[in-house]
Amino acid sequence: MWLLSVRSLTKYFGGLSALKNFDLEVETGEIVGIIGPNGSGKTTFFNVLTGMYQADSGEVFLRDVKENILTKRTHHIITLGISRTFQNQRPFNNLSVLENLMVGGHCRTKGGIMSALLKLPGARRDRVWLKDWAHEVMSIFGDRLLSMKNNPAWNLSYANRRRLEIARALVSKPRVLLLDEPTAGMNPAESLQLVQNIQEINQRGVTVIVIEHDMNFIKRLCQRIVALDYGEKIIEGTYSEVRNHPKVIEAYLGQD
Amino acid sequence: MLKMTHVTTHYGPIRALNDVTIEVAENEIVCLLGGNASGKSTTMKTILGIVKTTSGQVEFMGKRIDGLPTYTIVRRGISPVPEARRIFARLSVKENLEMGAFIHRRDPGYDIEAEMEEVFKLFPQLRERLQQDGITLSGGEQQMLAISRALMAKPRMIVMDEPSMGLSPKLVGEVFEIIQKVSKIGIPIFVVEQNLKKALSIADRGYILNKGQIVMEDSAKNLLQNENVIKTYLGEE
Amino acid sequence: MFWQQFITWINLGAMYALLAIGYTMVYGIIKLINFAHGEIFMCGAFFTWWFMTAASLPLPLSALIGILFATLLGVGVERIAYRPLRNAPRFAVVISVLGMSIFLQNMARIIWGAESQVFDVDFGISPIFIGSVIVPFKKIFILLTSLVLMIALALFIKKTYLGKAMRATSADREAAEMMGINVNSVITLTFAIGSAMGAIAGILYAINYNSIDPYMGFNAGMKAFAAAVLGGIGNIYGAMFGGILLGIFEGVGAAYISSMYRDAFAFAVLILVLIFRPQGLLGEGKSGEQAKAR
Amino acid sequence: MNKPRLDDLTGGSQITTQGPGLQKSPLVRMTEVFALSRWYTKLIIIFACLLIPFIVHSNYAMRVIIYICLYIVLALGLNVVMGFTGLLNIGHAAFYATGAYTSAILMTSYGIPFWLTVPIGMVVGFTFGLAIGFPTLRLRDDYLAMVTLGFGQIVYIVANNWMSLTRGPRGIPSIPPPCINFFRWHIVIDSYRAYYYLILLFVLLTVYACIRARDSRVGLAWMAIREDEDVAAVMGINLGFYKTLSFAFSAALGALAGSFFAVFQTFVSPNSFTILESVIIITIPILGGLGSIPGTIIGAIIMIGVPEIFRAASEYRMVAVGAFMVLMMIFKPEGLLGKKLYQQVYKV
Repeated sequence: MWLLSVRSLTKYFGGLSALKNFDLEVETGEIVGIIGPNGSGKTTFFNVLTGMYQADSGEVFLRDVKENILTKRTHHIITLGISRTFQNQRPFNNLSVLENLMVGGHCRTKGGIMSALLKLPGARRDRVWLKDWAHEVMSIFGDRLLSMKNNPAWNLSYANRRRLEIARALVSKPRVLLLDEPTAGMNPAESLQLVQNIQEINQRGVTVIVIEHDMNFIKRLCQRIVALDYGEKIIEGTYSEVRNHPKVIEAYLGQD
Repeated sequence: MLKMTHVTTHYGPIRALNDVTIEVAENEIVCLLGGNASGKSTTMKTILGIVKTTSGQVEFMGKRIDGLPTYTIVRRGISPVPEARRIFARLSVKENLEMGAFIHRRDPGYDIEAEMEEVFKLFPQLRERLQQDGITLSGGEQQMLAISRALMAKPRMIVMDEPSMGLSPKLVGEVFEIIQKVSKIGIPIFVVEQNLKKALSIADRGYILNKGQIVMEDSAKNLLQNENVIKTYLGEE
Repeated sequence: MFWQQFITWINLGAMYALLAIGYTMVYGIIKLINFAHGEIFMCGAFFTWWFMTAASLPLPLSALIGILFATLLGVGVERIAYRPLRNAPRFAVVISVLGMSIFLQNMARIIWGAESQVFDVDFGISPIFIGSVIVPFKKIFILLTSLVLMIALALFIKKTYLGKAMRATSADREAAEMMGINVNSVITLTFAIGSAMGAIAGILYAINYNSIDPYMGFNAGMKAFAAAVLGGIGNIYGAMFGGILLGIFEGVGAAYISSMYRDAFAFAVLILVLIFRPQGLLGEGKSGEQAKAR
Repeated sequence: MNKPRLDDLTGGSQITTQGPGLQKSPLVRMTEVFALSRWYTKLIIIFACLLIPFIVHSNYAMRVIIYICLYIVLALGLNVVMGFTGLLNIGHAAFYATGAYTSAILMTSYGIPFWLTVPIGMVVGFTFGLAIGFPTLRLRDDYLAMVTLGFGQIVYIVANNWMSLTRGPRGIPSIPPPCINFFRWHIVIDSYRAYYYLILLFVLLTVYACIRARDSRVGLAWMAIREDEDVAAVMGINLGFYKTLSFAFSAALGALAGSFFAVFQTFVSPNSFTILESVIIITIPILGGLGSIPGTIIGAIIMIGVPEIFRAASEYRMVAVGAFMVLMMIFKPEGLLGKKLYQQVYKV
């Protein structure tokens, strides 16, 4: 049963195609890896999916959502259940870890300026709930975030900032979690641990799509892998299928 | 000519290069290979002084160049062909070439017209496009312009960052042929590349970078046959 | 009657254009607005007036010294308010340059007094008749000077090595540095040329209205900025075109709508252009990079 | 009962999930106790503020203190836009003018009591804030600064020229003092002491509103926009709505200060609302630390109080303000009480 269905997605940047007729169906509960050389359109795919870029053509459907989600505004897409992290780490640096996570839960709470000024009980209840929920999400990563929760995000180590971004995305209760190079800058032990964390998240029902260039990480984590080159899907399949496919080898190593 | 010894570089708290040692001798094509985010571009930026070293040193022609501003390093004789070409979009092709010759603008012995003729011998297409804006060129032509722009500076050495990036496979082949031609003029070239097979087919020696560290160093021929090279790119079987 | 007014508008427009060039050049190279540019304009006029009255030098000489002083001031603004903040958030730079502008304006007020001063220049040449239109010589002088300067600048940018280096730096600073261009000196040069143009505009403005005051830089600066934005900021031809267009807009607005709100027209144009066409009339959309949709 | 649990990570089958969790974690209880104890400290501060007129007898000193309070309201309002949302506004005096003119015109021409003109002024200010908030959807930093500067100038020019409404440069004189009629009590606010209590009430209201807003979901959204607009949008924050709201909220507080200014001066003219006024207001949160409420209050005390002490040097006040802005940005961009800011941008 598909959860996310991408149909012939195309995106041009000044005449160059960053994505060309990209199709992808993601099943509920899967972990899908996306690989490809630099500039092959992986991050562009995430950016289009979350509404940061406008696609030139193509449609994306999410189960239980009737319309094409590309027609939605950026801030609406997370409400539907698609949440992401960023390749070049973008936590809200001057906010504390807890506050970062609470921003992630923005779309799951209510309360405007009036209820804030008048201290209406609804908004307060939401806030209490959100704080508890953020603590729960932090506990996925053991004590690493919990012990730092009142520190500003820029104070965190590199790996912890990656974890913070994942946690922030999870607070929004996503159905699909998009991870953009989660292990960049992590050491092998940390990325091994991250595999377990992501698997745990996945077992709790979150479908994961992960962009990664560390092939050993992909091998441990993903059931299915999609390889991109020049914005086009060259193959999808299991790790060993993709790993040994001549087109993938060519994309990475070049032609003879 | 160029010698990087035990260079470590940081972006803020993140270590991007770890104890990298690279050497380029005269009349050599040396390539630095590695997958995404392995630190290739950082190496290039470190040579050019855009990124400062935390430890280790970079020498060019026997003199230290680390810590110098980029334009001084370029004036010493290292000409860069930057990643994604970085053609000046609203300057004409001719003006782009003149910018390449900028460091010789007060040099009476430098004949810009003659120098351009030399470049046109390598890239005859550019002559027709002389008055066009840089941005109107195709990707392949832009790459040629970027290389000619570097040649205009009469460099002692050329450093290239991913010349094959964003080009179609056919053009990639052409670009590497050009690199070989340039090298025959007698200019050593240091190429940072992702396209392993193509780069090694023209290079004399190669280094393989993984997670900011040099993991292998050998002649191009040996590297091409080494199975472990593929593993650093594509992971275990 | 219309042509009489038209000449006045064009005149005003030419001065806006000269001033707008400074905004646009600086913006092109460091992607920031030089809020202190209006004060350079004012200081150029005041320095000239000072040398004319206090040292009783002739106008051309005092103008030359005035331009020199104002140019140094402009370069100083870059050194103090911009360079230490090169890697700081834009927010901080804007505040710092705004502070610089307040500082200069009030320094001028303390040195030269808050009242307006008479800037008396008599060319001794009688007005010229073109058909039924009477044109005072000073208007022709202003128009010609502005035109010559604009053409000279256009040639400088187009033909010389340094001019090309300036364009290259504004297109891609890092790549320019890779060509061996010392970006810092190019930035200094840009501020110097922009400030000199601004100072000349200030002197012409003073010749036109025969009066100067320490607050003249603010309004003129805002309007010239509006002109630069109207033409497409970062584009020198855009600044020239926008300046003259704004002069006409303002004149038409004052003549046919309401002269009391003359100053408001420029601001309204500025806001409307920024909202609806942030890349300006001659811009290519690239300069609207920080003007994001959504 | 419904404590959030990790098993519910995707929110089950519902797309929108509401969290009704009522049970408090020990931590939440602890912060509540902490906040309660803070109430006592707050009460002490308020009590001390109430006592000030009984300690200070000089009329001049009272006037300075009233001005400090007035600028606290103005600066806290501006702090919402600049400190919380990270948008530059160099036209805050326009909102200030809106409030002042609304109160002045309604009280003199229509005889509407002061207490009614305050909310009307705030609504008018709010509307103006919405109008100026609109360009913020597309502009940032220096461009926005220019637009707000232009907006402030337009309001000034209109106030100067719309003779039938504002009497132009002649201003609106003899604004009656506000009075409280409560059964048989009839209190006219016309002494410094009475004005002080009035502005103190406004200050407390503003501080309360700012703290509530900051600690709410809305405040968090504002701060997320300040940190990274694009990421904030991806995290589900409606940029247009929250930016405009922040401008409108700030404008309403500016108008509140304006209303007080009108009755305190008993005279309003466009000269009180020039660009320099806006610049002085800007320097206050910068000095105190952008985003910090106590910082802004201390900033106002220093920026308004100190020049009054050195009255002889008032000539140089604006020069000092300008130099101060430059130096502050170079050496201490986070201000006196602001948190150490993250500035370095790491690119990988």
